[in-house]
Amino acid sequence: MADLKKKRMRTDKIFKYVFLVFISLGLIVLAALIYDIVSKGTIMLDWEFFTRFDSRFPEKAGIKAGLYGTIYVIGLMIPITFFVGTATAIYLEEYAPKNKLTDLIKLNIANLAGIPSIIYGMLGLGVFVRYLNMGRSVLAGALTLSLLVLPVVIVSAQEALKGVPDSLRNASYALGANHWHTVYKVVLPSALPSIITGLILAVSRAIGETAPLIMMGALTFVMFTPQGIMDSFTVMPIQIFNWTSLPKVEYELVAASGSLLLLILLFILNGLATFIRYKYSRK
Amino acid sequence: MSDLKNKNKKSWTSLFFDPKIRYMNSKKNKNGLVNYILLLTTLVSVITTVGIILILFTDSFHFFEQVPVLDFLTGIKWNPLIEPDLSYGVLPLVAGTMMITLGAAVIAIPVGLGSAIYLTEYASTRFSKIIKPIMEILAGVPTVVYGYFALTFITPNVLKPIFPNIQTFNALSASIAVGIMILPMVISLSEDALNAVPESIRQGAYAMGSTRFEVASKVMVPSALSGILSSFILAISRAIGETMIVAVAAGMRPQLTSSFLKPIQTMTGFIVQISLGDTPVGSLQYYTIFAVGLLLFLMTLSLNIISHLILKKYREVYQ
Amino acid sequence: MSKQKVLEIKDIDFFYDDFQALENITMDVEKNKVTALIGPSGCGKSTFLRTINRMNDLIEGARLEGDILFDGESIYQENVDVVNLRKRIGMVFQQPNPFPKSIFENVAYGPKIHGITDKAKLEEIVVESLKGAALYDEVKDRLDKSALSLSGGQQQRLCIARALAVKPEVLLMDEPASALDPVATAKIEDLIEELKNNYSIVIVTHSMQQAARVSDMTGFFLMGELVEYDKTDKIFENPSDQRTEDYITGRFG
Amino acid sequence: MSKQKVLEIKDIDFFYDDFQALENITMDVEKNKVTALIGPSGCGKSTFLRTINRMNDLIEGARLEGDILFDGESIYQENVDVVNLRKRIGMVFQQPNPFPKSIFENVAYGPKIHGITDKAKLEEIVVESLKGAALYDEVKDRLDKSALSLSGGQQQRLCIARALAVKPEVLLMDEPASALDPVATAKIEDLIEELKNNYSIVIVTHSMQQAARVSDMTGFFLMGELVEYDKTDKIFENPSDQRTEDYITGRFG
Amino acid sequence: AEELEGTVKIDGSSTVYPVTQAMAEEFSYVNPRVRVTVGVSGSGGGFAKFNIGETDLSNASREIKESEAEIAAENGIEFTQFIVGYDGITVAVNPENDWANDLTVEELKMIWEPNSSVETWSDVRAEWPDEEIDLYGPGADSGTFDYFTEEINGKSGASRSDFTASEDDNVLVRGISGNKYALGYFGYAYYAENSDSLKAVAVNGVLPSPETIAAQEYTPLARPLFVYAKNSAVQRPEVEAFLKFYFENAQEIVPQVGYAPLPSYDEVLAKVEELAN
Ligand SMILES: Nc1ncnc2c1ncn2[C@@H]1O[C@H](COP(=O)(O)OP(=O)(O)OP(=O)(O)O)[C@@H](O)[C@H]1O
Ligand SMILES: Nc1ncnc2c1ncn2[C@@H]1O[C@H](COP(=O)(O)OP(=O)(O)OP(=O)(O)O)[C@@H](O)[C@H]1O
Ligand SMILES: [Mg+2]
Ligand SMILES: [Mg+2]
Ligand SMILES: O=P([O-])([O-])[O-]
Repeated sequence: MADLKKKRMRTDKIFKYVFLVFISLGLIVLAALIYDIVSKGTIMLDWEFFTRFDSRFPEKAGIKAGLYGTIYVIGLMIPITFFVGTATAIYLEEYAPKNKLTDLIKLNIANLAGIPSIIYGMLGLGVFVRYLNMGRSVLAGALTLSLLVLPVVIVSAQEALKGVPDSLRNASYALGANHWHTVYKVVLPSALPSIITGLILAVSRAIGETAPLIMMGALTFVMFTPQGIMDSFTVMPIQIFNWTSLPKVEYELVAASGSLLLLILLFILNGLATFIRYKYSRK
Repeated sequence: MSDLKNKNKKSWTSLFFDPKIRYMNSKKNKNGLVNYILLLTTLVSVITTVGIILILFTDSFHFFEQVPVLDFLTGIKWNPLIEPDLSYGVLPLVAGTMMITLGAAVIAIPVGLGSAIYLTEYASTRFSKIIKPIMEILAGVPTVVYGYFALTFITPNVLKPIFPNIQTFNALSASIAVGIMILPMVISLSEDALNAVPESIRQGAYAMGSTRFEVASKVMVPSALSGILSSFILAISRAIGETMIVAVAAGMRPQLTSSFLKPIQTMTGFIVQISLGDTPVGSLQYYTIFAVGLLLFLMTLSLNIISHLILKKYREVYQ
Repeated sequence: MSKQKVLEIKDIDFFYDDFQALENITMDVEKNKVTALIGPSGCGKSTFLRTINRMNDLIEGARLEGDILFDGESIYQENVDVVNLRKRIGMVFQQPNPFPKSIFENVAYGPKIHGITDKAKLEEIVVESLKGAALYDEVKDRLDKSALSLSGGQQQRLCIARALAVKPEVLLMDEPASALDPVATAKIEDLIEELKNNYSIVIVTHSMQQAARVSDMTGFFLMGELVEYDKTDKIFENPSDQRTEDYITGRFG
Repeated sequence: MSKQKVLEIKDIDFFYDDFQALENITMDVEKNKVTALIGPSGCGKSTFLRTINRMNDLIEGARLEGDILFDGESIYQENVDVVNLRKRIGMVFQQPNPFPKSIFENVAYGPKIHGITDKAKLEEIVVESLKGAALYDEVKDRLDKSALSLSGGQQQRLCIARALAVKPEVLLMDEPASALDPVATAKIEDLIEELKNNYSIVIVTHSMQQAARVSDMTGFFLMGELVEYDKTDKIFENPSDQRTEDYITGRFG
Repeated sequence: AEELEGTVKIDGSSTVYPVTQAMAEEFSYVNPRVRVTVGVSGSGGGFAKFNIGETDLSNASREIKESEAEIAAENGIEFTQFIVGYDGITVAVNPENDWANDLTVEELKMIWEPNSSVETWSDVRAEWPDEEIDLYGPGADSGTFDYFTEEINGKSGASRSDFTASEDDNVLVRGISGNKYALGYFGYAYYAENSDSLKAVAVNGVLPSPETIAAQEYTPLARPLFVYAKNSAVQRPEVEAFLKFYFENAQEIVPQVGYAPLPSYDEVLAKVEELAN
């Protein structure tokens, strides 16, 4: 009996360390990744990196076009996904009846979340670029990325709406509010922080997406910033990808600077999401 | 007399709208328009699915007019581009995809679940609160960056010392990078699933005199199984679909091999290679990517649907 | 002086799908009185309360037979405007459930959705309602602070103020003090005492003591039935039904 | 006959971070008796109960001063084996919390982790514990069904059976019947009556009636203090503290 | 004077890309309001877009194929070919490779022909190591691939297929520099930039260099690089200006990138002038 106790305690200890090693592994990799990027990325990084366009001289290459392109595409994508994602989640959680059709729609959305991003690229190429004749424009890129992250945004918005206690809905109804009022004035504001957190995390994924935009044909050297949503564009990850394929080895450092910039952007976005989450999770 | 009695009267709107809503609306102000706007936005995701299916099927149709489906699915040589002996056996690409997915899963699943258990059962809440956003950063790192990390760091600095004859482009470093990429997803979603197990069940287990490991392994994990499994499945479908990491680090050589030290090509790797080149619209080569895309789509779709059916069985409903 | 009936409950049965939660309930609720409903957990008190403002409509598979008259008119007719009904019959819940908005916005919510947009008018209603709920003095300096920053007892009074702001005729309260400490409970009970001058109140409580303290009439529920309904004094001092007596004296519950 | 003390609580203070939830509690729990703890919500009853099997260890920032002796030995020493302590001091919670496993597996869980692997032996313990919790007859034909398919009352008795299966010496119950209907409550109360032959029981309850019915000793808590602790009859008929009297007679709570 | 405005869309060869990119960059300093985009999708990919009118100019490292020209004609697109300069496709091996210093065209053919039986270095020359030869080459969309297969294997596009194929020449560079037994080919610019980690192999005894390429000594792998222009686009002032700028500066910039310029661009410039009017 005492032996058994010892064994249980030992197992408990061993696994504690195994799990600790596991989680450290993730952190070590992150540290290595950041070290790798920072050590290479800071060599060529200066302020002008942000304000210059790409160049055939690595020391003169800048990310302005990609930065603006990313801002344009993401800036267009955010309102689209926020609106469509939130509205869909509201429909599914607050309006849809519990029937087979609703289940099917929910299953469909869950499935879309698992579809490879490159397939969305094919969809974007086929529908937006070719069929709707938008060309390789900011709009086509933003729409493609919107469709890509939409399932994730919908699912997280659904969770956020589910998290709103029924007591609030009941309180509103008991005051004589109708359904839409209750949703719009009570449920939605309560769920908004979580919805926005989910959106930010989805956006930070979209910022790094490369494959679907390559698929669409956004791989371009541009010396200008987009002036409208029908303009051609490039985005940061594509510029990074492009630099790594250039003959001069110094471009590897330029690419690292680009990665570093992306990483910083990611830090800011995640920090924002975390901030919102903790600020509003305190009840 | 009471219309509560007739509440379930059938009408076409009851197919799309919960009949309850009607009772929540005043005569004066129905906001009926809103209902339809919401319904319309929901159609976006339905249309997306339809669009994907349409595009993939119509364009692969042209491919399968020229290449028999069976040859495509069972052929063991993939050479759709370089003459003279073109061959369209997709198995090398499927095998490459499987290798990457397998390797990534072997890394991400145990490490991810272990980390999630550590965070919920062992670590202080403060530690967990710090770790979670950090993990989310890992999840957001652009995959191009992971790709170059695999190529310029993992292979030369980590793998080369262990396997001196590893090639520059190889399945191993790519699958490790993919594993790292999906790790945060496994951690984060498994942790959510573990946290969703009612605290009362956890306390019940401790009150029985369980050690932490017993609480975790015998009560928490089984109770959260459906959520944990779905995190695995989502992560696996992400691994199957990952493109840039394999395009950068795994090489571009479609071959049937069991060695992780050699270059391979995955289905996504092939698609992006062709789209980088932008093969002429209308050529057989162009349709090839849609055939591969269709297969990829069907693979992830069936993975999702099968897992959905399995998970339904495991799902526990707590009061 | 003859008593005025504000609610007439006429032989109602209530079902959750197949489960019958209420059976054969008939009772009249008098105007400007406090009516308490007591009984062991699960006997149907809350269910009954919710039939009065039709909150049960929200529950799928719920079904009612019989009728309830409010001010002499049936509330279960096809053409009854539920939204308006709920405006006239307010409700306060067991757990304080303020909206995660400012104190002001909480109280102004009801008037706003019912069409009052005038700022001054709104302000007037808010102040008046907060006073009515005996909360004004405690919060007057921080109307724009989040309602969640209030204590439990204050939150509950805020919920009462919120209900008052739409000027209901009847106030339904489902165990409004069960989540509160004794001091807060005492405040709510004092408030009920005051409110009954202007409102008809139906209150569900799990505490017999509370029922005895605040109510004029008491109904005792047991397993979906209304066992006894009478003056509160009568119920507590000389119940006519053995089961009531057993319950009052703590033989179960 | 001298009374045997199974637990001696010696002047404990308990803190959640800076908040002091218990102050100066001293009391002895007698063997094979039922000790009831009553008091208004938030007074610290649950907190106190959890100090006895050190469930509070799980709460971050929780801190205890003073000591508790179990069978004459301190349970707050460095070298105390908490896992073993919890085996000897079983606990049943307010909400039934069966594991999402089969009925059999729920009861067998404790014996299994404590090293019993023999199938026949396990089966014997499960049957015995289910009988002990007066549940066996109702579930004997479906031991392999999910525990979640049971009714609330059955689930709670299952949790009691689960606790009995590890053969504890003390059984702590935190409002074990508060989520149950009167019939199920009556069953649990009968069960407690039976169990006290073999176990020492400490029960928290919000129902004074229940305390009066089932317990031998009663402690009255108020805002973290143990106001009065005495024979149940004494507490309910002739309390020595005014606050106890006020609470019992329903002047608050 | 009125500032020039408009858009010039270019796509195509990765070999020509560095030149056109340099031109676009320099041009945009002079004409900031003209928006020049340069894509990379290989010569074949470039023509695909060019032939349906998606682009104004197309970079190419080989001449347009008849089949491609037909598509352009069907779409009513008339075009003009301009030579930008000369490249020498470079056959490269790992610097640690101390045996293969030069290869004959026949040997290259042996290695690269369809269904080649060469598996190891010793299959090429018996005295070379008996180690598996690891091959790298551009993808099938690439002009380099077309030109190389044409010159070496005798048929454009015909090649063995079991090699690592990438449109991204750096993939090839990385692959070769990472394996002692590797061999591959790509445009000279990529060799010039990576001469530390690569070793060029002489073909028929001649090593590629700007001089040997310009002097037409590096045969048969020296080849012209092209820009194709849509005639109707050249009528647009911004496209005309860009092309003029291109060839006025080619003399200077082409060698910077690592290719050999034409002796004189006067003729080319005259052709642009003629098209514009
Ligand atoms: N939404 C529902 N669906 C099905 N059954 C329900 C529902 N709500 C309540 N019931 C059942 O109806 C019966 C009466 O419930 P009700 O909530 O009215 O009791 P109560 O007297 O208010 O109890 P308590 O004092 O615990 O609040 C109970 O048996 C309960 O389980
Ligand atoms: N985990 C915790 N952290 C901080 N404070 C807590 C925690 N748990 C309880 N408290 C506080 O300690 C006090 C005592 O709580 P406890 O749960 O012991 O009361 P109780 O008498 O069991 O009440 P109830 O009858 O409502 O269950 C309360 O003020 C409560 O808010
Ligand atoms: Mg109730
Ligand atoms: Mg408690
Ligand atoms: O990109 P290419 O120059 O090889 O066509």
